[in-house]
Amino acid sequence: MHVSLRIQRFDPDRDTASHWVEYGLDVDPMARVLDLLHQVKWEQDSSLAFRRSCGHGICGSDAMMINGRNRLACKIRVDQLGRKISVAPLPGLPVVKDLVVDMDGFFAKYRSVHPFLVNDDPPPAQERRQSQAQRAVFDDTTKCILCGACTSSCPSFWARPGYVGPAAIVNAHRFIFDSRDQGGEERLQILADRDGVWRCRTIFNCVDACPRGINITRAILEVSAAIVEKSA
Amino acid sequence: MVMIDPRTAGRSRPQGSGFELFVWYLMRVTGVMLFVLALAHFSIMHFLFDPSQESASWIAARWGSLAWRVFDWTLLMMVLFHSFMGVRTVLLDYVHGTRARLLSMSTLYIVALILFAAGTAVVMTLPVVA
Amino acid sequence: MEAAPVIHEFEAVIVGAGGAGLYAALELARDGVQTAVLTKLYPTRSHTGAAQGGICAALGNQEEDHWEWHMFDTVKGGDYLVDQDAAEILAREAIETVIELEHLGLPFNRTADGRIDQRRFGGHTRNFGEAPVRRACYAADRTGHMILQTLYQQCIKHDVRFFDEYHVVDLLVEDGVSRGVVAYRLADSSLHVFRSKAVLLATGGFGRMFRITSNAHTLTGDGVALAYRRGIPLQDMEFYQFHPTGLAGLGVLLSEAARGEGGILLNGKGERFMERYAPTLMDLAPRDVVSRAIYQEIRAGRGVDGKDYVYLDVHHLGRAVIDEKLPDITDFARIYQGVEPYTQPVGIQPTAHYAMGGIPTDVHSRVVVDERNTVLPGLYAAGECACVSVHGANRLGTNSLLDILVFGRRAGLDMARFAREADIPDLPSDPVGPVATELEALRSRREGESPAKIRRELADVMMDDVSVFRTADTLRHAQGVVDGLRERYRWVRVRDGGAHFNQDLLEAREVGYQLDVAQVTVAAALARQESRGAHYREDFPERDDASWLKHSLACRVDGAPELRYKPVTITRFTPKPRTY
Amino acid sequence: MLLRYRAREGMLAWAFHRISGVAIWLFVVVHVVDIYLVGGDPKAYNTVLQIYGSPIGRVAEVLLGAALLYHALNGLRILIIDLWPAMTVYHKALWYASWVIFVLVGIPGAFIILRPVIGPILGIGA
Ligand SMILES: Cc1cc2nc3c(=O)[nH]c(=O)nc-3n(C[C@H](O)[C@H](O)[C@H](O)COP(=O)(O)OP(=O)(O)OC[C@H]3O[C@@H](n4cnc5c(N)ncnc54)[C@H](O)[C@@H]3O)c2cc1C
Ligand code: HEM
Ligand code: SF4
Ligand code: F3S
Ligand code: FES
Repeated sequence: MHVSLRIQRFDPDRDTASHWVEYGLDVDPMARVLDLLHQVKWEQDSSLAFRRSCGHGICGSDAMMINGRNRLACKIRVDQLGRKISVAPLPGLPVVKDLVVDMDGFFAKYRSVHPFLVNDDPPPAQERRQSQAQRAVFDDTTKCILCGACTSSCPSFWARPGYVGPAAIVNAHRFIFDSRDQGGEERLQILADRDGVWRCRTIFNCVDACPRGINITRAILEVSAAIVEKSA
Repeated sequence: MVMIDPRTAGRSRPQGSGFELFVWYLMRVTGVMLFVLALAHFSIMHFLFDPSQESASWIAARWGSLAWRVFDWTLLMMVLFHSFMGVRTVLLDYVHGTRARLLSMSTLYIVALILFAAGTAVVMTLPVVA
Repeated sequence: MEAAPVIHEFEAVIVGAGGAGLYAALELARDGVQTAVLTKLYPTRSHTGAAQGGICAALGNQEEDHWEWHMFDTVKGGDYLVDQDAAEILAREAIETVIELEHLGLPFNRTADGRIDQRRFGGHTRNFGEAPVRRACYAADRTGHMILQTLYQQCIKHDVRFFDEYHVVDLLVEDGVSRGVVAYRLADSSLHVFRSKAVLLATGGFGRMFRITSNAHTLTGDGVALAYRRGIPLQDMEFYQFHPTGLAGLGVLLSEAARGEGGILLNGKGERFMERYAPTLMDLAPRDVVSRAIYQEIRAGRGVDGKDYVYLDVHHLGRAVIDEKLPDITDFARIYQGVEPYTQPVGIQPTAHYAMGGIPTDVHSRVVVDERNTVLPGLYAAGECACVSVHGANRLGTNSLLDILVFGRRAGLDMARFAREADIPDLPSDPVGPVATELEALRSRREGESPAKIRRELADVMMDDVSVFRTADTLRHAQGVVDGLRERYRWVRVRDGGAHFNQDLLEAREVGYQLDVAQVTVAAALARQESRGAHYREDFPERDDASWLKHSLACRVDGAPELRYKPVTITRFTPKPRTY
Repeated sequence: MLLRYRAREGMLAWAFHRISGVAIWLFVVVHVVDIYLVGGDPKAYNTVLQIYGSPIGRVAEVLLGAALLYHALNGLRILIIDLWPAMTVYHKALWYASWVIFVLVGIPGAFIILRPVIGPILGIGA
């Protein structure tokens, strides 16, 4: 099947602004956008830059805006998109080159919510016990691969890049609701910030974009509720 | 070469903000109240009556009842708080730069105060016409 | 590359932020050693995150289990080429390692009484081979993801210094001492020298030299090739594992957990063919056995519609089990094959998966450079790029995650000791000179062949001639092709001459690493005239302990691999025929 | 940016909510001023009421009512989701439901308000 693939390109060594370049390709309908990008890179123009690694939706490298929505290039097929496909870098983040964006700020926000287990009690000789029900509470948010699709799809984030963003909240949620963790209070305080959970306007772009199917908005609201509860 | 320390890049260490929590919470509380008050108000004004039947004296007559004064005043307070805090959110989203922000926020709050005062004045002080 | 290189100084430098690199970094940070982690990808993109099924330890949470049983399975699984001193450490330390992971926050699935849940996995048995045992600890089918995340989180907690998207392009080894590494920063093409007392290579595997593989595009054997180029031999490179269940055509892995939970393999006629190849363990026999069985079915024309794949069927497990225990891998089938595993079988074929061989080390993860196990001071290796060897000729499922953690941690501990005792070494006089010249030559050549083409031809020949079944003929053919590709590689061109995120340049360089690794693999496979574990020679179908119970060491002599051998350490279990 | 990203239900719901919120706010600002006239200048206020009663005024009121109704219903949707985060799963369904109510209430409402204008045209009397 013949598709027209438009890629938004930008080379900081040559360009002052990004521009669209169109490529015609013959592809299998079951091919993924990543395959198309590879076809361009390996057969037409090897200077095309995009991140990717695992090739099956597990490493979070290749989140990008595909036909106007954030998707992983390795997890969306041509038959889901049609004959006209456009690919652009994640919106709202500084573009380094072609489809590569600067993720440092994204990771800095992730770090800011203390995304690690805090438990100062001396560990027991065996595992810490946790019931299946206790574990189920935060199961969903352990799936995050930090691809950035959610945060960069969020209109609140576009408007105020200081917003800590859904991805960081998801990772805070993963610990706040872990029965073994003791750092929840502090995380809640961090997220009660002006740039914290209150910036979320329940827009749900994040949920639509998340390649791991995480119910991000639910996680955010559970954190908001915990903050309200704490201050009540 | 300047190395960015990824630990500190991005945003400064945030402090919890009670004010934002307060606004978030009250937006919801006033929202629920407005659902009743504002819709009731609109229905009364347009469905039970019709603007063509209404006049200044008709309004004034209605305020002969204390209940209506309380109703209208509550509605007014709710709507002013809710809508100004709502617009504050919108402005904070789209107005960047410290100066522009300061300017827009002060204007907003001043207008809000004036309307609070003016509205209260009307509802409270209007003489009752028989 | 015009600008002068940036010089950094650390007590310890870790190359690679997969499970092995991160665990070592965590140990070093806890010990207060100044450490830098260099990684060509953001740490959470490392391929450890792709591991699905589990990590085994004889916790005995579900049924009786002992580390001796685990050690036995490892040795037998590796077809007795395993160094048993290392295997004993692996099986013993497994228990404390998994418990520590839990303490670090890893969200394992739980038993009804709140302990770490365990499931069955290929080759893991009770009482020295009697029946499958529940030994694999897991977090749904994203165990590797959770390990990678947990370790990265802990590294953040302990303020480890990360250099993300720094591509290591050279090792500084002079006069038999490790002195540091040279890295290329993707963002701006600057070269950085990291001078350091101790260097750990944890760069992962190299499955991308095969066409069908479960490995990431970035697994190109960088660390292994760099070590080899700096005079370090590579051990047991002929042993490359093919995992039985890759998605047909793509190679994306469907974990053994699918069979651990009760999934079965069916040929094109709907027969459960493993009954014939491994009557006791059947579908849960070790990977080399199952992969060969699948290939034999396909050769006999019993593939699906006579094609080169068979079926993995999980539908009888029911939706609840599938959704709770195998959500990700069933998703892969839906997305990449358009198949609904609730009701339909999934087409699978063996996929290049895991390198048993690599950079030889001792049990403290120190790199050794010869048959007498002479240590190269300051250089360490752990993870898939290393070879201790705990996997021998064939790795058991779940033993790799264990290996990267046990020996990653040991590397960290020993590096901390070494950093306290040693002085910071001098740098060579022109540390970046050699590699800068190589990179510049590559970058400035605008005419010539595309590296992608060479990579594709390499992947094809490795898949066709050096995979599950090998003969002297196929290997000689592969050798000729690889040599030809190496010659052509000298004239490849890079299109991107820019200074920002020049992936084009680095990918061209990676093809060079792949060619080195492939060359060694083929040479070692050609030399070993027996069948053992994953290395199956149709012209020598029997295991031959009398002449081949030994590790191979390929050294680079005049640009070509030269093979030497060293003995296997045997402590508890003497070699026996391997049946399942 | 808002135009480049292909909106789905949640984003549309939010954009309409925001637009309607600001629109109602503008009206409220005007409305408080005109109410002020009730005491200050009753004559002028009666003129204002006439404007409200005029055909154009009635169309504007329908728009205002639509904005209010949409905002109120979607506000309720947000509140439901806020109070029971599990409802996030049904956020699209809730949005469609709010449109159903919007139409069921809005059409008769608009008819009542516009009756004096469209009544004669349709020949059903004011
Ligand atoms: C699909 C799949 C499923 C698996 N499932 C299991 C399982 O269930 N159980 C099990 O035990 N094992 C499993 N394995 C095997 C196991 O996951 C891997 O062997 C193991 O994760 C390797 O870890 P590592 O730390 O050695 O390397 P990796 O995690 O691969 O990390 C390599 C690191 O090196 C860095 N790097 C590479 N080259 C350079 C360079 N030149 N410069 C700088 N940095 C560099 C990369 O950025 C990366 O951070 C699986 C493997 C695959 C592919
Ligand atoms: C009638 C019942 C009403 C309900 C239930 C309601 C509910 C809400 C809620 C829950 C929000 C918060 C949205 C968020 O945080 O994402 C909100 C925002 C807002 N509301 Fe209302 N509201 C009502 C009436 C009004 C009225 C009458 C006005 C104007 C006078 C108004 C103006 C606004 C504005 C400007 C916002 C901010 C929009 C934004 O942030 O995007 N609302 N409303
Ligand atoms: S929550 Fe989902 S979209 Fe966001 S970073 Fe994690 S995996 Fe990506
Ligand atoms: S898109 Fe943004 S506003 Fe909230 S629901 Fe998602 S974070
Ligand atoms: S390449 Fe890893 S998520 Fe797409």
